[in-house]
Amino acid sequence: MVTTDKPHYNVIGTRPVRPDGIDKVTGRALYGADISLPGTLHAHVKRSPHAHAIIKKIDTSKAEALPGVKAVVTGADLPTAEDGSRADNSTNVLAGKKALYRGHAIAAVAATSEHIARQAADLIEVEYEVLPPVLDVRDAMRDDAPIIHEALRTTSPKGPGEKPTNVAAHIQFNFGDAETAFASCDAVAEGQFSTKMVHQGYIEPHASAAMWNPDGQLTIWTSTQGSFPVRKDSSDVLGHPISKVKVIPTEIGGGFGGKIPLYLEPVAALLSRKTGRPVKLRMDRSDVFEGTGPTGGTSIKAKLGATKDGKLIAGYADMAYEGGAFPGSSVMLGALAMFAPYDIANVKIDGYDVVVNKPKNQDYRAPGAPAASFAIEQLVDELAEKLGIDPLKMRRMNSSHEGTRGPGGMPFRRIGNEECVEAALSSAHYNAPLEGANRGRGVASGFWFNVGLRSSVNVSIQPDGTVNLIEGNTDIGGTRASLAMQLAETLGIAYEDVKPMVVDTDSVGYNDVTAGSRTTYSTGMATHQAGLNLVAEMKKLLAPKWQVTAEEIEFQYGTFRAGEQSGSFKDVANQIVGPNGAGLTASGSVNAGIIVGGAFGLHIVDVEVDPDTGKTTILRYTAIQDAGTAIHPSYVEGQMQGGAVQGIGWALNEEYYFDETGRMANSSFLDYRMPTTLDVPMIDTIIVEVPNPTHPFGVRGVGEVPIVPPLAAIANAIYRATGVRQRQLPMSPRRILETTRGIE
Amino acid sequence: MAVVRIPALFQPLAGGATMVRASGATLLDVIDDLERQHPGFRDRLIENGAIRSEVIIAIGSDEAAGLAAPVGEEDEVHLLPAIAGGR
Amino acid sequence: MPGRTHVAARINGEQTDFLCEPWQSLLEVLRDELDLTGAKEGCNNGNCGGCNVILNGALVNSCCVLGVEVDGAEILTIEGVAQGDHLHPLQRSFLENAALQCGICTPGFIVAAKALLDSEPEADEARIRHWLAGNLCRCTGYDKIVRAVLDAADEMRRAPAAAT
Amino acid sequence: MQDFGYVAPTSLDDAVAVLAKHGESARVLAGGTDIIIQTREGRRSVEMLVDVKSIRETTELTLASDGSLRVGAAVPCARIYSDADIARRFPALIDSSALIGGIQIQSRASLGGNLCNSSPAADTIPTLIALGAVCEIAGPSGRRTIPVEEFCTAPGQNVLKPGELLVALNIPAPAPHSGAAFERFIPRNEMDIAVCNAAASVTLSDDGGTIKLARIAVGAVAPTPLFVKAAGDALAGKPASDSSIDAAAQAATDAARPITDMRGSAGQRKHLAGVLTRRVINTAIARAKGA
Repeated sequence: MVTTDKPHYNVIGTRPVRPDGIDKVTGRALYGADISLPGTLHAHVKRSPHAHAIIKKIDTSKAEALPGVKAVVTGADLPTAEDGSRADNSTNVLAGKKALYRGHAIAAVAATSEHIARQAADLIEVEYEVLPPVLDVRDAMRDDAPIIHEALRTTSPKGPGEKPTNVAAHIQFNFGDAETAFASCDAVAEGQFSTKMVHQGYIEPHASAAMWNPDGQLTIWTSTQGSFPVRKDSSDVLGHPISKVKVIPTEIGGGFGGKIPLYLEPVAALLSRKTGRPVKLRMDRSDVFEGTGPTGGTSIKAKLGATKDGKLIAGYADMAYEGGAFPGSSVMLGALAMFAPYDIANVKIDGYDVVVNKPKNQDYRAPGAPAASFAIEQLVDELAEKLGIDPLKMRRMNSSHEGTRGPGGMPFRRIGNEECVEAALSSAHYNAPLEGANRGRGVASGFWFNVGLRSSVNVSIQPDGTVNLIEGNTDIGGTRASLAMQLAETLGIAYEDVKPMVVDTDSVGYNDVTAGSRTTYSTGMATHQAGLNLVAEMKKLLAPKWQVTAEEIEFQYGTFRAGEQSGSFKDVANQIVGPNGAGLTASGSVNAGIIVGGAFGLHIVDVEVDPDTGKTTILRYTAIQDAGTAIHPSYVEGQMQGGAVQGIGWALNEEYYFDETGRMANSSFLDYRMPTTLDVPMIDTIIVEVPNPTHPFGVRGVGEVPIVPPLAAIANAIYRATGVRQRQLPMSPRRILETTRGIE
Repeated sequence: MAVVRIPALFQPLAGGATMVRASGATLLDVIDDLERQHPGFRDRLIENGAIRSEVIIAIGSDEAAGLAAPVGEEDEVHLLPAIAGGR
Repeated sequence: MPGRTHVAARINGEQTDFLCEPWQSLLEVLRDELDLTGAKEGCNNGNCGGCNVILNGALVNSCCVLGVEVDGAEILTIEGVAQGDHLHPLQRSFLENAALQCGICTPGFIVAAKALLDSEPEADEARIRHWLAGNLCRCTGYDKIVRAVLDAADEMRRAPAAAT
Repeated sequence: MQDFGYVAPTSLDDAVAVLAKHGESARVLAGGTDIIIQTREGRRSVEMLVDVKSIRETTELTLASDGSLRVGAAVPCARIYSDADIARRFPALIDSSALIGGIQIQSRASLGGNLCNSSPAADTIPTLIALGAVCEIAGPSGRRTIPVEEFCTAPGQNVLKPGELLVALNIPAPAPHSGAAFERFIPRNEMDIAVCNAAASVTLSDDGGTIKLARIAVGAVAPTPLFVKAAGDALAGKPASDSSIDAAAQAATDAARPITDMRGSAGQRKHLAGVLTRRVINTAIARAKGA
């Protein structure tokens, strides 16, 4: 660990066992599909076999006639606006007039068993008028492309466009004068890059249950990254008052952004309303691939220029990102993140949000940034090579730092980008020689925002002086532990004396999603605030007992003190809420804003490429990252290692492989090739700690940065091994044989 | 007088300018001054008495918590389109 | 079509009788009929290992076994790995090494690793990686999982009794 | 999952009777790692699954005193590669059976099942062809045998008639100074279907200088696994040199008539047929010399 200016902590920085650990190693923890309610009906969704088709007629009569079938719903069961339209997330949950991608939900059946529900779904007859699909982002931008949404017009700085189009938005960023700056560059690198649609690949398929009571109270059990957004979105889609919707989050088996939106919840709710019974809905793996939100493919033309001494002075990018079947690609984020690791005075970006006949784009870990990084980090490498500069020294020379204009023009506060580059330069890995034929070493930097948003927690003292922490962010990777540790630190008590609990939407104040690298950061702030509020309340109750004023009582490292009198947190807790005392609860709520600084990482990778087969083997991998303050270093390392390996999968083998009709040919874990234990080495980590000035403990979000650098780091390493630059993902053996030997 | 940096999205409103000087002690005052110079800004930035959800406004390095946020004479005010993830 | 079949098996050391349809997988039987939801469905076609159980001493994907096939069999699921309140060394090691994030793959990994260490207590990193290649984890990048299995193997070699 | 019945006969005669009764709608269940999944996903239409794991002849694994090996059609891969004697005598069989799926699959999946599933990319079939294995089939009209290379007829299809089942595979004893090897190419290092695979067996002259006989097979490059006789002929009677091996590899490449799909391109597969053939011949020769 590389650390700067870190205060002394007792709990923060230790590695305790997570509170929910026992349930998860014994099989007792209940995930989405494990929820079972008395009298439950089981449902199944019928999905479109066509990527683009008008739905002319849906005949559910045969399905309804099957014994055991209790209800069938279609998009017609969802409320519409006055003009008959529905919002995108409603139309995505159950199709309207058109099926917009293969796998688009068309109808759903509830029956006494899933077996019957599946048979009934097969009996639903749908009459389609099949339309030509548009599957490639640049094809979709052409004037003669099939139009997916007749009403769609391009929003742009010039105002809305006039013609129907698949380009939902044209965004622009412009700092300095890129055109003039390029003219004065001594070296320019440019290229056209593309990435394919990829899936988050969480191992738990989506699963939800719903119970709609006759009084209108709707309860939803679901595996989600955000129970409060599910409540809001379900309320919107169903046209049902938000106060009548309660969401109970189950344990969640991975999300990476993919479990933010609604898919099954309102469908289960409609079926429950029709039948008066609880209804459970779950996806199988092919449903997950075809019917949820992966992240869209991209096409990026990029250009980067430097002076002869290596100073980057001009950048340009034309970025087209797929939104899938609806507007909403990650192009804005990609554009904001692309140049963030560098201090470049002149940058121009054109970005396009483009609809295609593929599943609706969803966030996937640092959404938008990996594709942008794949382009820019290769160009940095090319310039370094052209100018004869070590690629890390090139980065050190150009690193963004405090005061550099960051994404969107705001100057960065204190960041740890330069420290990451320094840590890489002095790492054992970078200083070890790489020998042997067909081998190469690559590096790449990466940036991601810290998203703040809203969080709210309650804390209450128990009679034995322990503290319960009530929170609303589902724990996807150890946040019960990271929040409990921050509360223990705030209160000066042992980690074991804090009991964190994730509760439903009726039982705690509003919390935004567990996403955007925000939970340990933002909910951590709310937890810290709740701890301070609790101490203040304790002082008030203690003051009369000590015959002092509350202001005279000091609290530090778990001890209350006023003059000669002192007491530990537990002693005071016992006096206040002990046998004759009252209960005591405090809360903390924050709105930490949307963009709150950011975090950087740098990865180093050694590869070997088999020249006969084109297969790349990862020999050694080191991930370096500024975590601000690492609350629980093991889980920080875990995020870095997991992100790196997801990135390795994206770089080498993962892709949605579509046929010309828009059918995903590889919708299984057999052919959607995520890395296995045998595909990766141990992932070494170096945690850099440059405390975040906006957080009481200096926390930066750590979850997303580590998926940004791997794509370009591996591309740069493959270049060093083969002499051929890689412009397209995945860099599969097939692709490597094509680019290195012309075998197609 | 604070400097308001105008992103491409809003440049048409400001006659193509990339920055505009505007005065005011609070963010609301600054936006009002911006509106006087370039009508249309207020509606694009404010809704129901609060910063619109689709924009982020930062003063210096920090996101403004609300319209009452103080703005110093030397401050830079940044108008940013809010992060549009795929929701 | 034929009706439900009576099947008798020893599951986690207990004689267990159940009725199942011929088309129900062992995974469905465990989860839906016997309330043993520790085995998880990640893919339902033998490619993720989330549903791993030990069937007559052999590691299998319970999604690729029919319920009717296990008559007379001995089955160990994740629910049978701990002895009462005494965790198996693998379970402790997963906790101490932070070898889980979301935890959905954890039961499958622990069952698979137990099957390995029961027969090959000397397994090294290469052998562990080979053995666990049928178990997918998307959160950890496998580093801490492999370390957890190595640590548990070490502990079990030093104190074999702890593993029973 | 579609509705189907299940029966577990305890004799070959009973199995043949029930298979004959149900005709095309019956399928044999051995390890189930293909048929259960295909039935669940609607890729095979099945009304009756006939579990053959209670039948003696399909579950026996016998290394005869003459060195030949009889593998019951339902014997799981793990049982084959766990047998030290078999591993020593038939290393190519271990190459194949130790890389089908993960450990969890190998506990159940069988050579017989892999053959009857008749995938062009099956990982045990090229090895069985190279080793000269023969299928033992039982049916309503008695027993018959057929060389493995004649078993598959199209993707997912084979010579079994309604009522017939594969009982066992008989692999002849390896000749003196012989060796065999199998290799496949997959994008990951485990858990994938072969983009291309190849197997070779070679028998050397007593002094090891000349290749007396060779059998080469390649997979995933045609509708069925291919026995490439021309590749073996290119080696027979030649010294084990780069030029003879190149000629054999070229013969394998020439025989390949692959398609492009999500698992690989036609050009990639044709190229790999040559690469892998060269590699397995080299390994087979090394094993022959070591034996």
